[in-house]
Amino acid sequence: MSADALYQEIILDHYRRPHHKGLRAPYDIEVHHTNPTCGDEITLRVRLRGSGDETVVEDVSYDGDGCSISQASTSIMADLLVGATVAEGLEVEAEFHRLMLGLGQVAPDVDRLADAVALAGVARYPARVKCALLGWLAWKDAVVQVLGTRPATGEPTP
Amino acid sequence: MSADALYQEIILDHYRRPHHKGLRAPYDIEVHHTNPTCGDEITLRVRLRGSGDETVVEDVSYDGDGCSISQASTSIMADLLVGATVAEGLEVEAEFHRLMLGLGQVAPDVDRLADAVALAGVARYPARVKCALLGWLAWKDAVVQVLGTRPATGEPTP
Amino acid sequence: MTQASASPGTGGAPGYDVEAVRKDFPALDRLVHGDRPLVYLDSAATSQKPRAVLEAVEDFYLRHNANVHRGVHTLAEEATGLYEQARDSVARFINAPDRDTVVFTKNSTEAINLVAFTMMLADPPYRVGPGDEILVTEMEHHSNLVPWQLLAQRTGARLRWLGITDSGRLDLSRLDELLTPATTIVAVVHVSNILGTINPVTEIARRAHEVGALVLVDASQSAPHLPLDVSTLGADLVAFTGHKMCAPTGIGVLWGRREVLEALPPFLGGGEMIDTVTMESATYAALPHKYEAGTPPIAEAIGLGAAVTYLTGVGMPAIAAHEHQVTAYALGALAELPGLRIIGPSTPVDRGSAVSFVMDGIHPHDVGQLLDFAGVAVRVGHHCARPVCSRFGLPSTTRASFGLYTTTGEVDALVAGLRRVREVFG
Amino acid sequence: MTQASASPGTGGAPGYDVEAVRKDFPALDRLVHGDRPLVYLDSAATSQKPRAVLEAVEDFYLRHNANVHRGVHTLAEEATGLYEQARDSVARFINAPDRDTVVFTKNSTEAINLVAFTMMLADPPYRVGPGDEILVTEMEHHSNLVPWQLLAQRTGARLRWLGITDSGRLDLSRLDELLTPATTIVAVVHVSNILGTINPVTEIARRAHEVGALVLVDASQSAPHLPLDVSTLGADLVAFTGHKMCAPTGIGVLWGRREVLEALPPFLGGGEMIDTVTMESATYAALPHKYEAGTPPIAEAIGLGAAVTYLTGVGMPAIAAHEHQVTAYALGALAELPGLRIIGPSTPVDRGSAVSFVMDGIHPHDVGQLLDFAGVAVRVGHHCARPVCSRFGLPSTTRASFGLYTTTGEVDALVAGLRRVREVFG
Ligand SMILES: Cc1ncc(COP(=O)(O)O)c(C=O)c1O
Ligand SMILES: Cc1ncc(COP(=O)(O)O)c(C=O)c1O
Repeated sequence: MSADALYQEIILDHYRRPHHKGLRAPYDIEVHHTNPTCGDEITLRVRLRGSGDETVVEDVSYDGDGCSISQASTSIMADLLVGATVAEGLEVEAEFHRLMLGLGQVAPDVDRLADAVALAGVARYPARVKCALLGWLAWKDAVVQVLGTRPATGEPTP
Repeated sequence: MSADALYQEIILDHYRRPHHKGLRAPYDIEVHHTNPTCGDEITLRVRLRGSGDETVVEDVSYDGDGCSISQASTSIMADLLVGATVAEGLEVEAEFHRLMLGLGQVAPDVDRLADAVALAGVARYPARVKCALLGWLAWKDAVVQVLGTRPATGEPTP
Repeated sequence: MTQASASPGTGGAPGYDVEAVRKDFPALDRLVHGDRPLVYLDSAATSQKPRAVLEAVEDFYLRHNANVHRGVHTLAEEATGLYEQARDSVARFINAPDRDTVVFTKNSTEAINLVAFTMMLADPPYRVGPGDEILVTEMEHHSNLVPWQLLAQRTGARLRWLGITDSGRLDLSRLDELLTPATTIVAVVHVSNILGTINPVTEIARRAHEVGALVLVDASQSAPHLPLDVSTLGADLVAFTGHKMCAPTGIGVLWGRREVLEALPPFLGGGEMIDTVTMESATYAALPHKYEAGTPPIAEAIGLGAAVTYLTGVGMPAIAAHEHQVTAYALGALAELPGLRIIGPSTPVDRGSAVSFVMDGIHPHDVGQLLDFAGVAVRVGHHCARPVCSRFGLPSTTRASFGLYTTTGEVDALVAGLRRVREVFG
Repeated sequence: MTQASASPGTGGAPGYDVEAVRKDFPALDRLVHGDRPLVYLDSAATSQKPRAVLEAVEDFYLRHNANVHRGVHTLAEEATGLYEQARDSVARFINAPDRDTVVFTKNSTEAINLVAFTMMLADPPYRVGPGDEILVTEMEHHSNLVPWQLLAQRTGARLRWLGITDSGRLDLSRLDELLTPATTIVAVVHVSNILGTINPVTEIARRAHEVGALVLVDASQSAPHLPLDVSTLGADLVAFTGHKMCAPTGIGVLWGRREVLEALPPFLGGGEMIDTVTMESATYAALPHKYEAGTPPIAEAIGLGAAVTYLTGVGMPAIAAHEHQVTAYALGALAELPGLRIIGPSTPVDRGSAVSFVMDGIHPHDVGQLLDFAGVAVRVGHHCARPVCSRFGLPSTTRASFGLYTTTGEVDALVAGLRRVREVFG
């Protein structure tokens, strides 16, 4: 594996010009995750719309510190989440997680992961996998928390 | 080194028929020493006669448990001590100790050590050195204790 | 590595090719006292090492040596991978349901002390304090006795123990009386290193759990010799040590149920065991790192991984069967020597492969020394189980102990050596 | 083994033949990412091992492997002899007046925890209790910080610390204020693993002794790099770790003044550390065995003995001079890179061979990863000294660290790699 294969142009682009970055209001839930071994951190806000199966991610905003992999991964994730249903958002998280833990042996689902496919190479670097997952774990946590605090049948966000 | 060189006939003789063995009274001092790693133990009694530089070992009696090396070594020691002055007894102890710690590189003083020369081979077996020394350390300890309790100018033993 | 093949070995269990196994252990070719082939009957003290283990360690140092965790460079990733794979191998070897419950220590002794210290510092219900009771047995190795004595002294708890019968078995008749609601922990040896007895630890654990006690099993002498399955053993905590099971020195294992290891507080503080640190305080890493402060014995863990892989390749059931047969053969042969008394079970039933004995009128030191001149390496002394010697009124014993590479021919050499000892000492 | 010869080396100190030294370290020939020669700049995490050490360990396992102490058979005598000779070698290496004050542990971390735990359990004056104070510094590795935090929490003592100046030195201005009659122990790092600072430990010890405190020096990063003389250092206790000084993993050392080690109570309980044992209680062995419970890391200690013999052969003053020169060269070359900031002393005065830095706008993970692709192995993160990172407002740094085998050519490779990192990340 070479530097270029890990640091694909698409990753560097997201890192240099992250999408959806910056914290915005209103939001339904804010979570804060850290990666104590490398000091990386993220604050993630999620704004939902609709209810039940129809719940859609209206906005994802975030701020934080981290390496190019974690920053690009979060930026790519935000692109994938905004406009998707929560269910779709969880599915893509599951798919991405599977890819990251596959030690480079798992073929990515290109349709579903879109730009996130560029991160496939990270799976071969166990020490970097947690960088790539930082934002995604925050997302999953946010969903668990917000669905825990909102009735499952779902009143619309006030 | 062979078994015969370590277990010389003279050692086996002392082991089978130890000299001066058994505890006798009267005595000036009794000491008890153990070798915790192998469970060996000895009780040693010393009876002195005379005073000052003239103090002579009148009797050495002992009882205990131990391997052939420790038993034979004590028997040989008793032979050397009985009738000697305390000063001579300490000298022979020093000489024997030097031999034992010499890792087989030290030539024994045959005149002074007499039968104890048969134990020279033990010095090559660090784990057995403490067996050979058990009785001797008890002797040295006994002298230190008894000279500590008797005036240095030396009243004769009552 | 050697798979047990179908060709007949020298004695031992049918189908077990002990000569092929022996070829994997270069140290067995050693000569002592000039020209005497080494007859190594001291495996209970430490085992010899197969080439596969030495090669795994050497390969690590020659190609992958780096500190583990947190590195992004190639060697650090490789070292981390090898170290954590070793944990996976050990988890499989003991059938641990959860690899994160396998904690690497430096030996059994540290593993046991880890539990004793953390129980001193724990919250209830695991905290040991005044009025609590600790139950051990008279058969323990000092490493599973002294930590509990110290714990009792340091906390005001009371140390109690199960005795030993004349035939060298645990005396379970007082078990119900000794197990009380005050019992916080029962620490018991699986296979005695001095008597050879295999103890009914599953039954003891069942009854200990009825009174709510934790159960620690010292598997130092079982892991190398018998199939060990922590998922059915019944213990909450299991300790064993690498150097007795074909691995390097400097590595041991504490396995524990996740719930217990999570509830106990950290032991040693330092690098690797933390989550985040400020000057005032720290939070602690998840299992297993919580208990692995500092740079771990990396090469040694990798060696242990290779060792359990090797043992699994030969087959633990096959090893157990082979050793059983060698032990039975030895018990039979020793019984015929006049003036020799076995200390411990004299039949091969529920019995490991350590055989202690005394010879009338001949001190164990002399027995051991004369055997050594004949090339036969046995251990003499109290074998770090002095209370067992005291129980039998002995200062010490001679112990022959066998391993996967021991042959009945070596037992014959022992017996011949003992005959010669008798000749010399009459 | 290589003696430093008079032929010119690649950079470094005059007369030091670094290429000859490198030939002793087979791992340095490794290629990574296909065809990239390894440039190993991570010696502060762990050193590579010279062939002499690997051979000493292998020779032990192939020819002398047995458990130590108490054996009368040939291998046991040989193993014991080799193990105790290793202690002699280490005693000579640190100029310890008394070989029995050299205690083998599994690493520095255990050595430091041994002191922290035994001070919790000691009698006065060494006992740490409520109201007592423990003085550390903000520059400590977690292994010399967390044990003292835990000791403070467990005993009610108060943890205090010396800060760090902007230039990466210990701020001694408050030393007199922080040292009080309540100070029971001062624990201070000799050479910082993250900043590279060499601390004035002799002066600190002198002042600590005036208030009656014990002084522990964490010499993990000095023992491998500088002549270390415990007889003049001023410390009461010194900890260091084998794997950073050319020895195997799994071995460390606690040296202590006899009086202190004798006064502190036992730590781990078990085999080898006892004198005699009954079921109720035990008496303890004399130093050093009192602190060496269980089967020690035998092969690892023998490896450490070979390592210090190797280092002495090359010459610690020559190694220190060589590393000083490489460090000076690196500080100069790094200073020329735009947007790179050294964290720690920027001149080679009173400075060890670890150099931490950050690059504007580029995360250390990315720096480390891209360097790795170029074959350059550096460490990134908080280097187990998170409070130092916090002090400088950083989540992490990149650290290049040098050893006796590092060349200025390798520093050039680092600098070239960093230029390429800047190209990629702009
Ligand atoms: C300054 C310092 N102290 C302590 C340690 C801990 O050493 P070990 O992890 O070998 O216990 C290290 C290295 O990790 C260190 O650099
Ligand atoms: C039954 C038993 N428990 C514990 C130990 C201690 O093992 P280690 O010395 O490797 O810590 C031993 C062996 O020495 C043993 O035989």
